[in-house]
Amino acid sequence: MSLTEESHAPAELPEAEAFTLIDADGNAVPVQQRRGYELPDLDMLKELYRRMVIARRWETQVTALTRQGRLSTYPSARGQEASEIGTVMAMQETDWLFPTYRDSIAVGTRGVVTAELLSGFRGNWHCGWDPNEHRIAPQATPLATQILHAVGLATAAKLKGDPIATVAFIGDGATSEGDAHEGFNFAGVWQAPTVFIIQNNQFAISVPIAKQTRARMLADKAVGYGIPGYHVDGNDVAAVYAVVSEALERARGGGGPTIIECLTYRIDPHTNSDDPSRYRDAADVEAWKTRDPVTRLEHYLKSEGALDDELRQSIEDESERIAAAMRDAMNQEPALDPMELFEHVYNEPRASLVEQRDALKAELDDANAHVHTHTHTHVEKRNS
Amino acid sequence: MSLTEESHAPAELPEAEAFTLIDADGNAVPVQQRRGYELPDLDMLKELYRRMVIARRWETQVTALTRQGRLSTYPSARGQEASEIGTVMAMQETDWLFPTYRDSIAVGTRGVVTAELLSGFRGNWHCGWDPNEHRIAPQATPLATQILHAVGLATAAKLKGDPIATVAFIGDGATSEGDAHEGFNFAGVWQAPTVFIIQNNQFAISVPIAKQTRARMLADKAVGYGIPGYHVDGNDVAAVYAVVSEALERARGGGGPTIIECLTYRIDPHTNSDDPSRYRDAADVEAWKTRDPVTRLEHYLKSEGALDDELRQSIEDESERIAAAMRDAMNQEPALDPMELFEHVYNEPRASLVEQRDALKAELDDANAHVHTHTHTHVEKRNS
Amino acid sequence: MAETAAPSSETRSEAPEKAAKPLTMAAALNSAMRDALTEDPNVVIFGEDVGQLGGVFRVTSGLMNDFGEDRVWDSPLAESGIIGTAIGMAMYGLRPVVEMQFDAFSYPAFEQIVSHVAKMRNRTRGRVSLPIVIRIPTSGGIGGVEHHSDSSEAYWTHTPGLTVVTPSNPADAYSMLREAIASDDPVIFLEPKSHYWVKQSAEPAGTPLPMNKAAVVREGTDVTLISYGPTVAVALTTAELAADEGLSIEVIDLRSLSPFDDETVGASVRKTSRAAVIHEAAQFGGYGAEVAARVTEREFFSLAAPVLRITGADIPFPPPLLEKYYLPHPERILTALSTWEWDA
Amino acid sequence: MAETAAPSSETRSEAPEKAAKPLTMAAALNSAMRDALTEDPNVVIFGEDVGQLGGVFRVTSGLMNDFGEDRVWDSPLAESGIIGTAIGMAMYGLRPVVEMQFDAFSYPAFEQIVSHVAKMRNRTRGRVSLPIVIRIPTSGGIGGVEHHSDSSEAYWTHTPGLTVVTPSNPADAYSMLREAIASDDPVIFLEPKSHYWVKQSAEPAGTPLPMNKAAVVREGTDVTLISYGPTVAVALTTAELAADEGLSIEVIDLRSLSPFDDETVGASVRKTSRAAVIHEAAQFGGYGAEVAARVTEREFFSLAAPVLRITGADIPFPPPLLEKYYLPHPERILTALSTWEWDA
Ligand SMILES: Cc1ncc(C[n+]2csc(CCOP(=O)(O)OP(=O)(O)O)c2C)c(N)n1
Ligand SMILES: Cc1ncc(C[n+]2csc(CCOP(=O)(O)OP(=O)(O)O)c2C)c(N)n1
Ligand SMILES: [Mg+2]
Ligand SMILES: [Mg+2]
Repeated sequence: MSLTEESHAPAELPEAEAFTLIDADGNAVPVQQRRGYELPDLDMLKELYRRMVIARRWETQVTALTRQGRLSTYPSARGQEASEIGTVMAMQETDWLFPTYRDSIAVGTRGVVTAELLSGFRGNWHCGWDPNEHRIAPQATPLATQILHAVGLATAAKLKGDPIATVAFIGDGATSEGDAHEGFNFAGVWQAPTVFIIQNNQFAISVPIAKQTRARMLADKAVGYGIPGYHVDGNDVAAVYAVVSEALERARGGGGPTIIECLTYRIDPHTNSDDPSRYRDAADVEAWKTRDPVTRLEHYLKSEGALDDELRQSIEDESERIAAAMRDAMNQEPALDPMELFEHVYNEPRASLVEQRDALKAELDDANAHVHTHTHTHVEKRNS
Repeated sequence: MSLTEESHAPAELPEAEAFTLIDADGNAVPVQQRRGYELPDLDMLKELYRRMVIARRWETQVTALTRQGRLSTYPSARGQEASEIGTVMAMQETDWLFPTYRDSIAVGTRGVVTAELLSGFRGNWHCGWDPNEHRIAPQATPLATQILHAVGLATAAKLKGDPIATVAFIGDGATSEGDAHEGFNFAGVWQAPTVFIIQNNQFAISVPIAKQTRARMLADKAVGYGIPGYHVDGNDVAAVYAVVSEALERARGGGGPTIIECLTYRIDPHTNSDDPSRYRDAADVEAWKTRDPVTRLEHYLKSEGALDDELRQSIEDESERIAAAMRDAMNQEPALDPMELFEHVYNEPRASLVEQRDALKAELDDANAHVHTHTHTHVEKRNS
Repeated sequence: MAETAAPSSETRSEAPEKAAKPLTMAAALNSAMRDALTEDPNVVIFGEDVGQLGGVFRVTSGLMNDFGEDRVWDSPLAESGIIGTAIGMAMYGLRPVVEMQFDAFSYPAFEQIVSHVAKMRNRTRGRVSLPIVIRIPTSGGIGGVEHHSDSSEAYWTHTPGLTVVTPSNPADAYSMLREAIASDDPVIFLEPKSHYWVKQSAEPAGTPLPMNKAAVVREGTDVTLISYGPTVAVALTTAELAADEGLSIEVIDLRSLSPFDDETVGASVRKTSRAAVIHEAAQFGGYGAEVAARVTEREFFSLAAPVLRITGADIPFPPPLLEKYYLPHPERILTALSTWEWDA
Repeated sequence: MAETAAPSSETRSEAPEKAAKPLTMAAALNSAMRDALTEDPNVVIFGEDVGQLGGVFRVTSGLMNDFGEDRVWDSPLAESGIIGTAIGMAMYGLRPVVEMQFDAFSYPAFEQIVSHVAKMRNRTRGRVSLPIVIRIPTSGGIGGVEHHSDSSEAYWTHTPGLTVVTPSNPADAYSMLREAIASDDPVIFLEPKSHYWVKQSAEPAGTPLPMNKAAVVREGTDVTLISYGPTVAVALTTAELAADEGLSIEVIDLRSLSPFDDETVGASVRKTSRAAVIHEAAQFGGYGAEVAARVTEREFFSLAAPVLRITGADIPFPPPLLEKYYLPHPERILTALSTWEWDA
């Protein structure tokens, strides 16, 4: 087998209009506007709703705890729940996820528990979960770098004949990085089973999308890689779920990568320490709130008679329980062992690291022994 | 003034068929196939012909000298003369050129004399000419890096209100680099007056274009940047000249950047030390020779009665004279002063570099003084 | 992710009028850019979030508003692109001052910096200079999450063609940034991010020391402590503690990492006959190795003991909750000094 | 641009069958990869021109043909992409061996190498190892044009999480590359390009020395010359010349740059009481600084003189016609040794 084929893809422009199945008012769009996609069935929609409600409640709690100083920092995905949850719910267990710092709720939805999930943002070890257990890479901070990892892992699976796909999240701002290009391009050339989810939340910290690209939309980038590109209403979880599901199936079936731009909006500040009043109008935020992913699905489910008060209450109760458990988890001080700093740098033990570890150990032992005295009293200038 | 506008460009796919004005047989294509472009007038076509003949003769000579070991290495553009010369002849004196190692004949056509032009390939100082005098940046080796420089200079000119444009050459392989993406993207966002000439000579050393991109063609990349993209027959100097001229005018007039893919073929090895028999069929090379840029223009000019034997002979004589002068220039040993190695690293003098320079000076003086004796005789182990 | 230790909002919007009395290092840097923009129309500032927001540390706060978007603007999010276009601008006579948001986010620009910024003047035989200032908020100490606390100085100082400087206080921040912007050589300007909001009322006394000179910031007779950027404060505290014990420490603030001020350091070491260097970066191949090697080369016979290095361990910068175990601190330095055989 | 010193065509196509008797370093490296590909189905090789062409130095010659395009293949031309995808592959159990065509062309991958390759194991608390080998034809000496002769070791060795090794002869090239591929840690494998075509008939004697140990390649009593990669040959010639003068030089081939073999080097320095380190890279902040600093730290009271550094100057690597003035050579080394006060 060779990874590359002589044939090139035909060029096609993505549809300009963001694809929607359930509109901002919670109405399903007419069948002829569905571009051949089916609405997810009601059970799935209920599940998507449940997950989004839980995610939002959980994240609201995290943000509150961050304000109280219990986390070092936290980048919230509020407003982006449809893109986050719609994507990961379309994945199979054997697929791999490559998230960014923004995508904690996607990681949580895939089953990583709070204590492990928030390890890094609490200021503890960067990646708190076992990537192999969950098939979730550590959340990437160096922008766009993770999409290459996703392409590499997908290619390895392809070479081994495993029918899995990888999903890489990437922000609108990060698409300007060289690695975004290299990731899309390698995926195209190697026909890697990778689905790229560009979450266009319209800001890179303070910088609006108009300063990131002159293109009509980010999905247009797909053309330059011979990859199918889609522009999706990223606040419509039904549309996200449908398009991502299709792309993942295509990928697992040997049909190569897909670029999906989810048009959405970051409702919260970039992180807790950001001050969006410096760069955007509160009115814009309000306008986007009318397109809220959770509310719109709630409307739809209600109009379909699929969400009665009882179910709604039970989901809310569940969310509260999860938020409370989450608060408890964060109230437990993480176990910290400074000696562990030296443990994971290499597989092969290194004498010099052992020396440095022992020096720290001695320092700490010494400090313990001399609590309340200055450890430096033994510095004596005997000569000179 | 702000560099970026809120409005985004409309998306349009470049025409698939490479644009040609004078076909491989030397016939002008019918007017209705000219997409609104005019054939360059006969005087210009004769000048383009003259420059291509000279360039090819000159480069043939360089290659011969390289084989004799008079140059460290030389990457020839044989077969690509139409792209190289058509591009630079469309430039104005005040425009800036950002060439790669491949583009020596473009640099020479802009007026840099052989001794300066070949300085680096001879193994002497990397850039032999004064970039400010010729408005030509040093030939770039780190692939794709130069297009960012071109965008930066163009943006500076735009900020200062100077109506100039910059031209950046880039190879097909180099379009895979992150910097290619960043260059195209910054140019789009800042509407920089830069014309990107992608010389798709179908190989990056040994790697064919099919392994660089899955896209239909490289010009398709333009879509992702909201930049006009063109696919041009890079062996037709008339088409190259026409399309580049238009793009440069647009750029100088504030209309922003353009990506032009010139479809051509590298007839010679990658450099003198490459062995193309390891990766491509000689038959392919022969097939591409039938699309030769010089021969086709010669046919056309003859058919138009614009190139008689006398003119042809005079151009050939001129080429021979230039080749001979070139040979002479290469026969002169370059003046080398090792002390100069320390002169240009910084504007501000550095004590440590002066120390190092003086140490080299002492070493060389010492070596001169002790010619035929070993300089190390003064190492005496007096103790220990 | 980028703003772990952003200042309080009052401090943020403060864009002081004059340089004479800078209160914080952020304010001093802001003044320096403001004055440079005012005096030289060729100075431009661009990078990620440096315009509208004023940078994630608010160091460029107010500049876009006051000088307009053709002097100060937000670029696309791509570091190689920022440096690459700055090169082209510098070739056309501009003097770009660009920001890399954190050390680790300068790495995508490594090729442009090492292969072009550092080498352009040399490869063109002095014909093309690149007066570019690359500002980088450097080092740890603010509890930054992963990738936000690197100290990258060893990468830059090993690269011929670059000038690398780092201020440790507001007065130096102002004068050194002015000098860096005025320099025709490209300058890597490392700003210790843990110091942005430390107020310092000290006014610059008289003519500021040139950017390429080290400063003796505390005189002493027994030991020379060589520090720079964020470790100057640590060295000064150490000296204070040591004084109580009768150990007289001379503290040097290198200010310029490349070039290295052999004269000032050498004079001190010849006086004290003992030296130690302190930095946050990993020890192996760190900047301290150069300091130790060159001080030893030049002053071997004055040295009563080997030059010590008190630095970060040879591990990636730790998570916030563990950084205190990593960062050099006065007790650790004093303990290290005590390992010398003082009566040898 | 890439092939200034390509071998003659006979040598090129040579893809030797077994490792026992490598003739050139290129052949030994080729054998090592061939044997690794044969023994472990998870080993894959990709990069620029490494497939069909066999690499610009022909080091991977024949491997794609013999193992197929799903084991050995040509990637798109993008170094960050090569390293980034190798990371993903390694996470899925493959053992990628990738090539950066020259040191300077690894710089676009700097972020992927420093922020991910080096840190992945640490940030995941040991759960994700990256068994990646990054092969880089390093250093000068072949008259390469601009950007083709850098020595990048100081950048990598300062980066915790990386293992950095460099062979100086065919036997080591074989055994060290095998060990690097077998290692679960990421390894930067620096191949001195000036040595690719130097034939060496010496067969590896007995069990090869582990990759992380230095070798005493010539014994001596008066001076320890510390060398690696391309400078081992220079050190040996120097020792030869010095012997004629009655100066007995012990030559160490470090082999492993990170970790550093303190034991072997320390033992030698304690014996000779004098040391010098030789490398091609610029001196300031070069690898030699670490060698000098740590040898001095550990063996200060054994040292009769400061550790000397005989290295490239603090300038960009010179053009081919001038490189002889830059590269360390035996006369220069002997002159440097003569600056020591031998009777001090
Ligand atoms: C290579 C790199 N450069 C800069 C940063 C600093 N930074 C962190 S988040 C961010 C903005 C990213 O915007 P976007 O990609 O749109 O994602 P979002 O935060 O909106 O989810 C920046 C500049 C970084 N993390 N990595
Ligand atoms: C960043 C970088 N990586 C690798 C190389 C080595 N290299 C020199 S030329 C070349 C092939 C370039 O192909 P292409 O861009 O198509 O240009 P062409 O040589 O065909 O004109 C390679 C890989 C380089 N010069 N720079
Ligand atoms: Mg965003
Ligand atoms: Mg090419």
